[in-house]
Amino acid sequence: MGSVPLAHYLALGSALFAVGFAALLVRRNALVVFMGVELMLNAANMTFLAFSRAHQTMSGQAAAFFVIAVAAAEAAVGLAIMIALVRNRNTLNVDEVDTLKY
Amino acid sequence: MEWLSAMNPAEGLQDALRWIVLFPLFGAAVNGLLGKRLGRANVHLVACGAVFASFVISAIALYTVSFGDVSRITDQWWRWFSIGNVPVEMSLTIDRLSAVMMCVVTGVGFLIHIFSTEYMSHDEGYWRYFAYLNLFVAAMSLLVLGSNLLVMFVGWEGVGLASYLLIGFWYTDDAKAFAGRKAFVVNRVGDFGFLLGIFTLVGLFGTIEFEQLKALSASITPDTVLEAGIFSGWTLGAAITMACLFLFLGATGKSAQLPLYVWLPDAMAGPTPVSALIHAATMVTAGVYMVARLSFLYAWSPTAMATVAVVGALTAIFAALMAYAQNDIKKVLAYSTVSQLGFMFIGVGVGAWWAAIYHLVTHAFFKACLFLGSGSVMHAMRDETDIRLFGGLRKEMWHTWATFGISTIAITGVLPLSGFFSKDAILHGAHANPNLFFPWVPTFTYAIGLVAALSTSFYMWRMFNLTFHGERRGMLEHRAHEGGNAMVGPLWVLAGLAVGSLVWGLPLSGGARFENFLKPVFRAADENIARMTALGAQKLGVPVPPPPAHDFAAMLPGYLIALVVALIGFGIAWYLYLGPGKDIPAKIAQGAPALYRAFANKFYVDEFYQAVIVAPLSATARFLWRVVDAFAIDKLVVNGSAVLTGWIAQLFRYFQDGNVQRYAVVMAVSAVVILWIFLG
Amino acid sequence: MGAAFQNLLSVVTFLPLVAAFVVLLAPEGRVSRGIAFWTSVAVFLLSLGLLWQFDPSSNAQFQLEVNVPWFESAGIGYHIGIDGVSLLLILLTTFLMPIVIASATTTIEHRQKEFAVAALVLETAMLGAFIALDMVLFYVFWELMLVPMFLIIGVWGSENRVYAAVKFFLYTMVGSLLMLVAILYMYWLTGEQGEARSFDYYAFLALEIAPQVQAWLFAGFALAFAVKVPMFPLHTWLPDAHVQAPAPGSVILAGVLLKMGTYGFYRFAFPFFPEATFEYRTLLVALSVIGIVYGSLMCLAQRDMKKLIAYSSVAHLGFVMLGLLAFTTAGVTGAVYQMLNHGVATGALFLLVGMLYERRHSREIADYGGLAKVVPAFAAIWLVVTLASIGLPGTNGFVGEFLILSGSFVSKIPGGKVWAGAAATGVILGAVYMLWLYQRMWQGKVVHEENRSLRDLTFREWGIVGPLVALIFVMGLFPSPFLGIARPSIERWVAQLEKANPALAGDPVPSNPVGERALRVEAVTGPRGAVPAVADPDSKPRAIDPQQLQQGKVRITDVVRPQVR
Amino acid sequence: MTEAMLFYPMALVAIGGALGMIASRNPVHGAMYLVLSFFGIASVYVLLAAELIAALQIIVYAGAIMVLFVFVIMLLNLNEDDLERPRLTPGTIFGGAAALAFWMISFMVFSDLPDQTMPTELPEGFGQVASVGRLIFGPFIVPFESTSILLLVAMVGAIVVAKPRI
Repeated sequence: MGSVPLAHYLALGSALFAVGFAALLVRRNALVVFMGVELMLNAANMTFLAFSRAHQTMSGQAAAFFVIAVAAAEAAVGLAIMIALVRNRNTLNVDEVDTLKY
Repeated sequence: MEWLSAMNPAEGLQDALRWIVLFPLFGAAVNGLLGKRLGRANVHLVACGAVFASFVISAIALYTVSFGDVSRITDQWWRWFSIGNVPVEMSLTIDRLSAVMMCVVTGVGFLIHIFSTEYMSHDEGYWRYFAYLNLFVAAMSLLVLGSNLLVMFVGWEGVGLASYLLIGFWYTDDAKAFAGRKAFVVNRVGDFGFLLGIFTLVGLFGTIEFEQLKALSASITPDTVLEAGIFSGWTLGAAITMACLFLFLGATGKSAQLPLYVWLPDAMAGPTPVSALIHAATMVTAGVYMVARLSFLYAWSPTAMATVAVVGALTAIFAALMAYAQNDIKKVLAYSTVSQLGFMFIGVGVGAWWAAIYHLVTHAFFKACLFLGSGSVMHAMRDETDIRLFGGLRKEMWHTWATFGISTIAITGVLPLSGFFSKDAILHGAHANPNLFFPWVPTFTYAIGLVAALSTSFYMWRMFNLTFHGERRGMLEHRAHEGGNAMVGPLWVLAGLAVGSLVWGLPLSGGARFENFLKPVFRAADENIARMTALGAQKLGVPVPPPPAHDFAAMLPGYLIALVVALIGFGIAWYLYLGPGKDIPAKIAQGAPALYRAFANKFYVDEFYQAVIVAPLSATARFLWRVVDAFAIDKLVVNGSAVLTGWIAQLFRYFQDGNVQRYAVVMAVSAVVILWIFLG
Repeated sequence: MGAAFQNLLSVVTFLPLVAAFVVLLAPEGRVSRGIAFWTSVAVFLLSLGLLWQFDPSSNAQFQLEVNVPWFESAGIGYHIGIDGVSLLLILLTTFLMPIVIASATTTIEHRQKEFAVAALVLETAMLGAFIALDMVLFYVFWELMLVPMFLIIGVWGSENRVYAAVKFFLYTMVGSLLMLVAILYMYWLTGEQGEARSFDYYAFLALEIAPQVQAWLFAGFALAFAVKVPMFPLHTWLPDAHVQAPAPGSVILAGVLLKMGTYGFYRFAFPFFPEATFEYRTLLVALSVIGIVYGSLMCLAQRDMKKLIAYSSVAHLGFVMLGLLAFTTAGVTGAVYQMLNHGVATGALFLLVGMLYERRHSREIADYGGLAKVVPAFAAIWLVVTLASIGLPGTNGFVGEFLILSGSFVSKIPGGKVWAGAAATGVILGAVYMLWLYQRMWQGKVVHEENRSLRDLTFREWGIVGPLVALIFVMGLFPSPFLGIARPSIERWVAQLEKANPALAGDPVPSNPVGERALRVEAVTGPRGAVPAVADPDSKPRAIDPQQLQQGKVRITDVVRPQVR
Repeated sequence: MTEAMLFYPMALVAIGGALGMIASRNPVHGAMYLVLSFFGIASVYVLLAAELIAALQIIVYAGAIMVLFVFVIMLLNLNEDDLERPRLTPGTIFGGAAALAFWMISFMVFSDLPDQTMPTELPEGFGQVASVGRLIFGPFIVPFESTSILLLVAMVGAIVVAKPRI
């Protein structure tokens, strides 16, 4: 039994997703929240790739490729927002940023 | 009179009756809208002319129904509306009863208009005054002429309005404005009863036309248990009693009987000619007129009859007692009016219909004369009304003294003038008409009536003596002067009528003239009474009492008693206020101050009403507003539900207050729950 | 009937809406005011055309009906039509609107154009609610009324306007939403019981609903309407709304909007749910009578004249509800008439209050006093309107009140005599508070110096209140033309309810067993319908016209009226 | 044998790094833990025969994105006061519980799956640069070009948002 069953890959993905999710929900530092989001994206990628391998088709890898690209874009914009936030509000605490529009 | 009968007035009058109402109404409209620009003479002309025109038509009508071949003329005007399928016609009817009333209303009204032209000559609101006065005549005509209860009610409320306007004529004085309002509101209490009476009759008979009711009343059987309509389960008699009592409540309001008399003394705030016309001669007798109009119904309800008689008797004595200690000349006359109206109600209450109407007519003459006389005195004495300041005015105001004296004789009955006969006709009716159901009523009303007659004689002569005889006690520097012809003329006419009208009441062998004159009108009532008496006798197992005799022989003992009583009153008044006992009244006042105060303060009835009805009502209103409306309903329930919603919203707001992370938590929890449901 | 006339109803209803758009584009000031005013006048004249088209003697339940599919798949149609009652209310609305718009010229001080737009939209909404015979259509108009009224109170009101506007809006909304639920349920029922789901009035009318279900549905409808009436204890939005609304807004509110509630009861709640209606009638009667007495008592405690008049509206509308609930021709006729009367008299009162407010900027009664000396014509008009409001005979108020009270007294309401008697105390209390108000404002001495220089009614103001005052007398003395329009509809309405429960609805028969035969005279028509004649024993009989006898117009010799003319 | 031997340790590294990220107060430490986690994840990608993605994971994520993070953290120059203190609020409790519950549910679901093993045979060049490239520039050309536009927009947007004044 040298191979690992598909379910274990998926379990790893869900575990990473859960941890990222927890970071998103529990942490108050916007940067850490953001890292949680990145982690969740990776968890999704993990699932894509696992199924890609299981079904012997490459489409999952293409999807993962796009996810990484989008994550990069998102990180850029998100971090820019964070800079703007600190500049305007002088805080990174998400509790204090509750004016959804100005 | 040949031309008159050639014209066939009965036909002409069908369209002319409305003009009795319309002339004064137009007069009121013209004076009210344009009066300010018309100038004094024109206003007088319009006002007096309108009433005189009405008087002429009324007189023709009276002539027609007295001597023509019709006893009733109806002017169909227009259909007003319908109560369901009960039509309400705006139609006017004149018969002997209403013709007499109309002649009194327009005749006395005309005289008072004449009087007013001089009396109100210094008032800048004269045009308003005459407009109101014309309005009153129009409304009163409607009241009298109405062929059904609703038209009568229109007039009924209309005279109330005119009365309100005229009592509050000098409205800048808050007390006078209040008096007007009080009159209207107290009358409204009566009108409430009147309305319910109308409704009862509608539910019972499905008609409000007097003639139809009269026709129906002939076949009434009081013990029938009703099966249909809203009175199913009642006996017919009980329903009729209810109608009669409600209507009588209306009469107590308009005619100032217990317990609603309180407005009338205050109504003296109006100009004195108004008091003469409205609050003595005509409007206040509307209740009597109404009961007489519906006599055929009252005849079927011994309870209602007894109530009317007893209330009348109690009012007569009660008001007379209150008049003892009044020092305001108009207040004395006001209480006297209340008391005399009580006599009239005794009359209609015991079935002496004609006597009540006769007293109504004579009272209209002499009381109008008295009021105008008092107005003449006030006019001469710078509007002073306190009789303690008067005295010896006979020398300065001979005409007023003479006419006032004649009228006082008439009302007190020390000499057999009209009042003597009319009042005695009532008293005779009271003790001679048997009452099977309430056997104590004849004795009671007769006894009370005698005491009231004694009191009347006393307070009237007290006032007369204090005003016109003895020496002047106040305003010594002021010289009184008699008014002009416009004031003296009506006084003499009225005094003359007060004397002359005695001929209708003479106890001739075939009954008094007035009695015979009105017999057709009251025939139905008399027949119904006879039927009711027969039924009652059958039920109680007693023989049917014979109809009372009222020829001269039967009346003589009553006359003698009445004369003695009147003379006693006269004597006491002379003794106490002119004769040797001059200091006794003061002694009484000092010796029994509580008693004197009770008399002087009218037995605290106003205060009682204030404490028992008015104050609690306004306290309730304030309580309901502050506690129930503003607090319990609005604050607690209405705004409370808003506040509660707010609280709940606050709770939910926690999840959506802009904290994005919390949104995410909510989303996560929801997603987990959904996953759990679908996957778990 | 030509198509043009068929559409007259729609034209009358939607013309104000069109005008509202035009006004919106027009420049502020004279032009927009003029367009608004003349449009409303034109609408009034066109609605008189309705009067001409309407045939009171027709047997149809509704006339001038138009029924075209709208959202066919959902069973929604553009179904409109009027009966006599809605015609009268339409006339009232179109009559009041020009007056309101004219009075707004001086009373409304800013954003006059927008006010005119709101008023015109409101007019369309009100007229639409009176003509709608499709429940969705009705509901749309019903809710559409809220928006302009909300704006009128909230934008042009006085100091506490936003609170009042929101209160008005929410209060009414809560009730209407429950009604919407009931409508949707009934919509579903139409599918169950018929071949297709429909929002049509007739479809709803034809439903057979189990009594328990009826109770709930009735409650939904009744709540919506009772808030609008407003019935005790759902009335507390009214004083606030009236006090805060500008005078023209108050006139519309009192004049027409309150009638929506009673009209709703008349048109929808009672006919749809007869069994529930009878079940809850005693409760509703009790609330109406309480409303009369309670509203009157409230008036005795007020210091603000607008609030006083608002509470008097509660009492007056209590009368209307009592009359409707009597389910007798007299009572319902009176109720309908009282709706018109209240619109005229209370509308006039609010206009007068607005004119006073313009001069003195106060609603406190204590700030006035003795004004009759200063402005006699104003005082006289006020007195006339006061008298109409307390129902003095000769004014319109009396006819309505009398019919309501007599109609409910003789009705088959359990204990109807007592309820009517209790309601009749409102007649006394009405005189108490209205005359008290009159005395405090107009009689006595002038106590405030600034009141000495008030100016009397201007020519414009005469033009505004004049028609109302004239109408007070015309309607008081000649009610028959007005009542004649509505009467056949009302009789049908009462007959329907009587069919549902003869023991509790319908005209009574006189109790007296001897009376009926002798006196029932078939409806005598003609300009001078003769009094049913009864032989008079005191007069000689006269010849009668045989022709009349044949026609059954006279039964027994009419000695009163000889036939020689 | 080798797959299992590599998978479980690397999975542990990935999860441990993630947990370290969530547990560290200082965001810089968090970022470092995340990089660690990404390396673990990249290793697992290799096991999944996705060499290109694994490489991209290291280059883009662990390299570019995380460096960007660290840059931003440095740029913002946070001091001790800005570090958050762990607090128990309804939000954290429910959030944590939700995450935990999510993991448990998914775990339950996966443990119910049939014990499917990965196929040992893979097509030629599976996960290689060439085959992924053919895929992306073939059927996925439109999304690819869209992504390029997205990146452009994101770049411009980031500049606009982050710049104090344009």
